[in-house]
Parts: sequence; C-alpha cells; structure tokens
Amino acid sequence: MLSKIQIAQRIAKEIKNGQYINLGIGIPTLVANYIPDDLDVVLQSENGLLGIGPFPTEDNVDADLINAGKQTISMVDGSVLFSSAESFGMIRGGHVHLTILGAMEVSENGDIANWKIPGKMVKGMGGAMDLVASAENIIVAMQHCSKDGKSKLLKNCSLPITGINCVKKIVTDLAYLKVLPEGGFKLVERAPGVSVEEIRSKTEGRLVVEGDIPEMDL
Amino acid sequence: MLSKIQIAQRIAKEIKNGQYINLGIGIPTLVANYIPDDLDVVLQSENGLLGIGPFPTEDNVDADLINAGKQTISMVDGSVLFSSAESFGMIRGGHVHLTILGAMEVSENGDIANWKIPGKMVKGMGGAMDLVASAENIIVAMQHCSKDGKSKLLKNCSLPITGINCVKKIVTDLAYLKVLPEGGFKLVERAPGVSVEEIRSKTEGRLVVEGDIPEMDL
Amino acid sequence: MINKTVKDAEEATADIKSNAVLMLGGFGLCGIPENSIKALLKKDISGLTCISNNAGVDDFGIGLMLQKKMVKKMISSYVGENAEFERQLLSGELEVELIPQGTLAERTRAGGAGIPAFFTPAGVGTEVAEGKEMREFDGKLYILESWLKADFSLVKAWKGDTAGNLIYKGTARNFNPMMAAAGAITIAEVEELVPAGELDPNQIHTPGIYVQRIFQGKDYEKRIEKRTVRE
Amino acid sequence: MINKTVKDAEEATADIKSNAVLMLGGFGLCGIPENSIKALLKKDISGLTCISNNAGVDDFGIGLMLQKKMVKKMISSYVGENAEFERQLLSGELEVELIPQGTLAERTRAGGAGIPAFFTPAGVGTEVAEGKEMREFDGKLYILESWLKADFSLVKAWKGDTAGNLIYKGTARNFNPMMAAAGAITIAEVEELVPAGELDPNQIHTPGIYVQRIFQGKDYEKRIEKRTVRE
Repeated sequence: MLSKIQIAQRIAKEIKNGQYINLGIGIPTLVANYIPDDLDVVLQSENGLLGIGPFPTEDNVDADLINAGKQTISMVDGSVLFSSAESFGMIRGGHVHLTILGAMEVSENGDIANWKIPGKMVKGMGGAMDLVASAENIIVAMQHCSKDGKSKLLKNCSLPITGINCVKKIVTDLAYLKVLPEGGFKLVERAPGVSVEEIRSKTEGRLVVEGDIPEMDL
Repeated sequence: MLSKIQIAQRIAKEIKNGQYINLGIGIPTLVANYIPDDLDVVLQSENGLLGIGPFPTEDNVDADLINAGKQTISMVDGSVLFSSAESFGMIRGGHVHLTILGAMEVSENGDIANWKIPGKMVKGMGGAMDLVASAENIIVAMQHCSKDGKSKLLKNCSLPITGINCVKKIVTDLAYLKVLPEGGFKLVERAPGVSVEEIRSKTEGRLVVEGDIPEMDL
Repeated sequence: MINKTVKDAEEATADIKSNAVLMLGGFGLCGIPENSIKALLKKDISGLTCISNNAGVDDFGIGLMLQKKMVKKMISSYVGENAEFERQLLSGELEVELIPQGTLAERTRAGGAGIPAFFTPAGVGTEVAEGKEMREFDGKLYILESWLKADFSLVKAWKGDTAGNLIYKGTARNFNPMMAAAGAITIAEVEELVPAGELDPNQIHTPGIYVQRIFQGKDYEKRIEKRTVRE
Repeated sequence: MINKTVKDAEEATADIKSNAVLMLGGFGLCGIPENSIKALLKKDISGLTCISNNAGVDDFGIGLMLQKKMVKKMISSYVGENAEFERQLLSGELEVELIPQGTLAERTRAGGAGIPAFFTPAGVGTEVAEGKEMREFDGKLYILESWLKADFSLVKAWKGDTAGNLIYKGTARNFNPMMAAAGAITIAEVEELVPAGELDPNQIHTPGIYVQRIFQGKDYEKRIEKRTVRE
C-alpha cells in the first residue's frame, strides 16, 4: 500500500516536460515536491498566479501572495500574476495541460464526485468544476476505499458529481489505473505487495486486467 | 447654415461634466476642441486608450501611440492603456456615456447608416456597430442633405444600416433635432438664418415642430 | 481628468441601503475591501445580497457582516471557513447560491463587458446545469450562463489615482478587476492614493472609467488564513 | 521555467504551411508582427486565412502578403487603406468577412478563454445579424457570436522574457493579447527579450502560458499611417 507521499511520487512520474499544471489541495499539493529536476514545468494557482514557488521564509511571508488553498507562497523567475477571469480563461481554454486533484468517488466512465456530501455542510465547488471540465488530462489522487471500507472506484458515482467523462488516470494507495474511453478502469500498475485480487475486490466499477500487471517502480 | 466647426461647437455644448466620450472620425473629432474648460471629461479611443490628449509635438511623435483614426496622439495625466477586448467591454458595458459620430443617413426611429454604400468598395464597419449598439447617448454630426441635395433625415434608411433605434440627437448644418422615442425628428433649434420651412423641406422623415423654434446660440 | 476622490469609507458607502446587491472583491481574506466592510458594519442595513468568491471567516471580512445579520443571500464559489455562516444556512436565515469559481469570474466579467450570456463547459452534467440551456460546440457540451451585476462593487487595490485607475498587488488582484467593472457604483479603496498622472498608463490593471469613488484606506490588517513557511 | 526562445522569425514560422488560419496582431500598422510577416513573405505558401483587424497598406504589413497572393480570406473589421486589396476583392480572388471591431476582439478573446459562444448587441438589425440567433435580455436584443481560433497567432510586444511573458507599449497592445491566447501555436516577437525573472510579475500583459515561441525581432520600421502633430 502506498503512503500519501508515495501516491504523490507516482503521480509526479506522469508529468511531462513543458507542462502547465494545476494541483489541487491535499495529496496533489505534495506532487510538487517530487517533480524531477530535469523537467521544466509551471504550476498554476487558480486565484491568479503562474509559477508557484516554495513556501516563503518567515521573513518573506506576504499576505498578498497566497495559493488557492489560501497558504502563503512565493514566486519563481518568470512568474506572472493575473485576475480570476484570466486564470479561468487559461483553464477553460485548455492552456493548463494537466490537473491533479482529489476525489471522493470516480466512476468507470470518468465522472468525478469531490465537492458535496448530502446531509453535510456544503462548502462549495470552488474552481473544481471549471478544472475538470477543461483540462485535457486529469489525474485523480485518492485512497482506493473510504474510511468505512467502501470502494471509491464505482460503476456510477453516488455523490453529487463535479464533472463527467473527465478523469483520465487514477493513482490510489493500491493501484495506478487508466479510465478507458469506452468505460472501465484499466489496471496499469499495482502498489508494491498489493495483489490484483485485492484491487479487484476493492473496485466496484468494471476493472480491466490484461496480462501481467507490474508493480510500481517508485 | 453651420460650418463643420460650428456643428462641432454646438455638439460640444451637449457634453456634461464627468462623461466618458468616444468621438468618431471627421466632424466629431473637431468637437474635442470646443469642450468647455470647466468640464472634466475623458475621451476614449477604441483602439485602447482613455484620456486622449492633443496631437503630439514633432519631438514626441510615437508610432506606438495612435488614435482610432490612426493619427499620432498624446496622453494626459490619468490616461490608461488597454487591449481591444477591454476597450469594447467598456463600450458594450455602457461605461462610455456618449458617442458622437458621423452618418450617411438617420431614420426617424433612430436607425443609422454610416458604413457601406452598395456598389462601392466596402471598407468595413470598424467599431461603429459596437458603439451605436451600446452607448446610452448617441449624437450624430452630419450635413442635413447629401451632396446631390437629398435629405439624410429619412423615414427609413435606404443604405445598409449600422444600428437600430440608437441615435438620440442630430446636429446638422441646418438644425439641432432630437429623435423622439415614439419616432420622428423633433426640431429643437434652427441654425442662424435658417427657417423652419427650409428645414421641413429638407427633412424627408417626420419632422415635429412645436411652438417657436429658437436659433442656436453658438 | 475626472476626480473620483471621496474622503473615506463612510462617505463612499453612505448611500448603500438595505436590500442592495453588492460585489466584494477578494479571494479568502486576500484583497478584500477591509475599510468598506468596516463602514458597512456601522450602518443599520440588512437584506444585502453579497456576491463574493468567499464569505470571510467568523471574525473578519464578510463573516462580520454575517454576524450582524446584514446578509440575506451569498453568491459564492466556496464558503467553508465560517461557523456562523453554517448556522444561518442550516437555520434557513441565509440563502446561498454556489457557482463554479471560473463561472463566477466570467459572469462578473460579462456583467462589466456588456455580454448578457455565454456558454461554458463548467458544471455540465452536474446540479449546476439543472434548468440551464445546454448546447454542443465542436463535440463538447456547454451550458449557458448569464451576466452578474451589482448596485455597488467594493474593491481593494494596492495603488490608485484620483482618476480611479487601479493597480493590484500579488494575488490580491483576483476578482477585484471584474467586480470593479460590474458595479453600477464602484467604490475602490487603495493603500496609496496618488494624483492622476503618477501611475504609468501602461501598467494599470483597472481603468478609472469603472470606478465612481476612490479613497485611501487605513489600518489594513491583511489577515493571513494559512501562514505557511518553508521548513 | 519553460524556455520558449527560438532564434528568429524564420525558425518561428518554419512550420506554417499553405491554407493555415493565422491571427495577426495590430491596429492599422501599430503593433504588427513585422518580423514574422517578413519571414512569411519568403515562404512559398498560399491559401492563408488571415484574421487581423486591418489588412495593412499596399506596401507594408499584410498588404505585402496580399501582393504576393498568399491570402485566400481576410477576417477584419476595416480594410480600407489598400488598393491591391480592393482589386483582389472585386476580381473575386480574395474573400473578405467583415466583423464589428468589438465582436472581433471578443470572439478572439472567447477563443482563448474557452467560451464557444456569447451574446453581443453589436450588429443587431444589420446584415451582420443575418442568419444568427437573436435573443432578448432585459429588454434589449443581442445576437449570438462564436469564438475565433487560429492555427498560428503572430503577435508583437515591446518586451518579453524567455518564459513567453509579454508587455506591450502604448496602443500597440490592441488585439495582440487576445490573439496570443487564441492561437494553437503563438509566435511572439519582441523588441527586447530578457531572461525570465527580469520582468515584474505584476506588470505582464500576456502570461507566457499562451506563447509557444518567442524571439527578439530586428529592424523595426514602425511605420506611421497618419503622422499628425500639434500646430
């Protein structure tokens, strides 16, 4: 089973040189720490920044410079600041190549639910609906099962959905899977020590297993 | 009969303090010279400038600073530069209060034709269709009749139109008229020495004359 | 050049009455119109509709207006940092309309730019799309969204001039420029107010044409929600 | 930071082929991509669709591309300064689509911002509205217009950095920012190219994300169509 950090590490290997990337809150934020040094990529913060740098030093904390998770941040050489309209223009216009975000549920046709649980206080979708409706490549980082043991890879989402037919890849604590264009979760890699049978038993949606499934190389 | 300069002078008297104004090419451009000094107004150039100043001195000509008529210009204190999308956002959004432009024909319901003559080379509408569809107040500056003596104040425009139900006021070499909401040209003032009868004979559309019509005070 | 200067937040907000529709700039607590909010809190008004990406926190920003029960309806993309907000929402005292963040930004931009409606992919297939017109372009589905406008927009900038031209700083820009354009009356507060002519015309984020009143704010707290530093 | 630098206009435009759809920034001759146009003139290509507010003059800008008969179709708001243009148009060699200037700007902006269609009042009741969907909002009529995109956008800025961030000067900004965002491949030429990090992040007009290739241009003529000076 992968730790959260290992999920982030595995996702980081999907990143390609020259990409503009939006990282959601939680595990996706950790991905930034594992992007290979030889890749030039740019991280977007949808509140109005391209080129997210590391967290600031104590002396450089600036209340006027935060990320979409409201954390204080820094910039890098070549960073640029802009309005929310420009920011979501970039996102909707397909200029941000890759979005990595968390999910409560993903369905076998790539629907994602990650913003609302009936009966609980609704906090809002923030920028998630724009992001999942727009990027050509969307990777979900999440646990394979919920805390009470239910599969989060479903035939159909049970929670209110955030977007349809959008998730392309999923990395969980158990596996790396691709969502097939015709529907179904194609198992690509197993987490070290996790069997295909365990993944199958914990995947409610259609799991496609073809040939030997290698272990992840982290 | 008014000269072109006198038409511009009469229109300048319609300008109110605090207005943002777009001036078209020709007589409208001359209006800038006669805005009373005690009024603070801002002139917009739809290619991306608020705050048009006077033409530059020979030493200050800058190829990167032109007006919508492609003339070199200067800026004033408080000027601001922006893109064409922002500029027409201002126009469509009703932030530019007053548009003054020329016309080939105006109809009694406020339609305007000023961009195309069938059989002649079409140059394009430029920003005119956006301007006339947007400003709350549109004043037309033109000759009352064409060079071959035909009235330009018509029941219906004969030329391809630029916008409908938009012209509010017209100042010609003969008269100052308002377009009535229910249709018709209401005669407000006569040019010095011009009779109501002459204006009537040269206005093809419905002319509304109520009471004594004063001469313009220029 | 037209001079938009007023004395302070109290003068700027004097004619904001109960049941007004307000836009308030800011993302979280970053770039919020602190002075104008404080001035509103001194007024005896209620029934406000507030369009703002977030709703502040319990003891700052729009959260303080919620405490005083001045707000009838919030239109936001994310409202999750606020216990009093939750209480009023669950009790039915407060109405909330949640909008995808990009759609909120674009609807506001449309309000200022005279675009009554546009198609966006955000929310297709979700409850956001319910009751909305849907249409396919180039094989992808989009929903029709309409413009948003306000009676008053309260924005915060870093520098401004007496003509109403504004420059924001860092990510405090966020929704402020679009809201500045979408308000019938836009009230801008700035950290530094200079005479028209001192700002570079080429480097202004919000042209003064959108701003009806401007004043130099004071005592900015600029609270940080999540102070995060390098280890 | 991603480095977008290419050597020169020839390298930047090497893969532009016949029948491509191009956007070219500029208003009149102000802010046009002089170097990229010169590089195109050396190529043996034709059948181009050019989206540009104007069509240059007989001996400069897009006018030179018309002379070489490289252009099949112009999409513009105003094309009136060009005798060769008129000749080709009247002879049927050249197709022209005229669009209101604000609609051209907004359709281009929509192309970059992922908005497939929007309503605008410009052209209601005119031949521009023929065949287009019309709808009333708040008692006023609007027509539906669709986005514009290009295979290649050729833009010109004043300063740029290796990450593709651009700053324009004066009214040379005009259509350049929207076209930069609406091109599948955007080629930016700048008068001064600096390393990423040298431009103020708060003062950039076009974020580098929209720019795929950037180079420092040379020998700018910056012709003036109507030199007008104070008397």
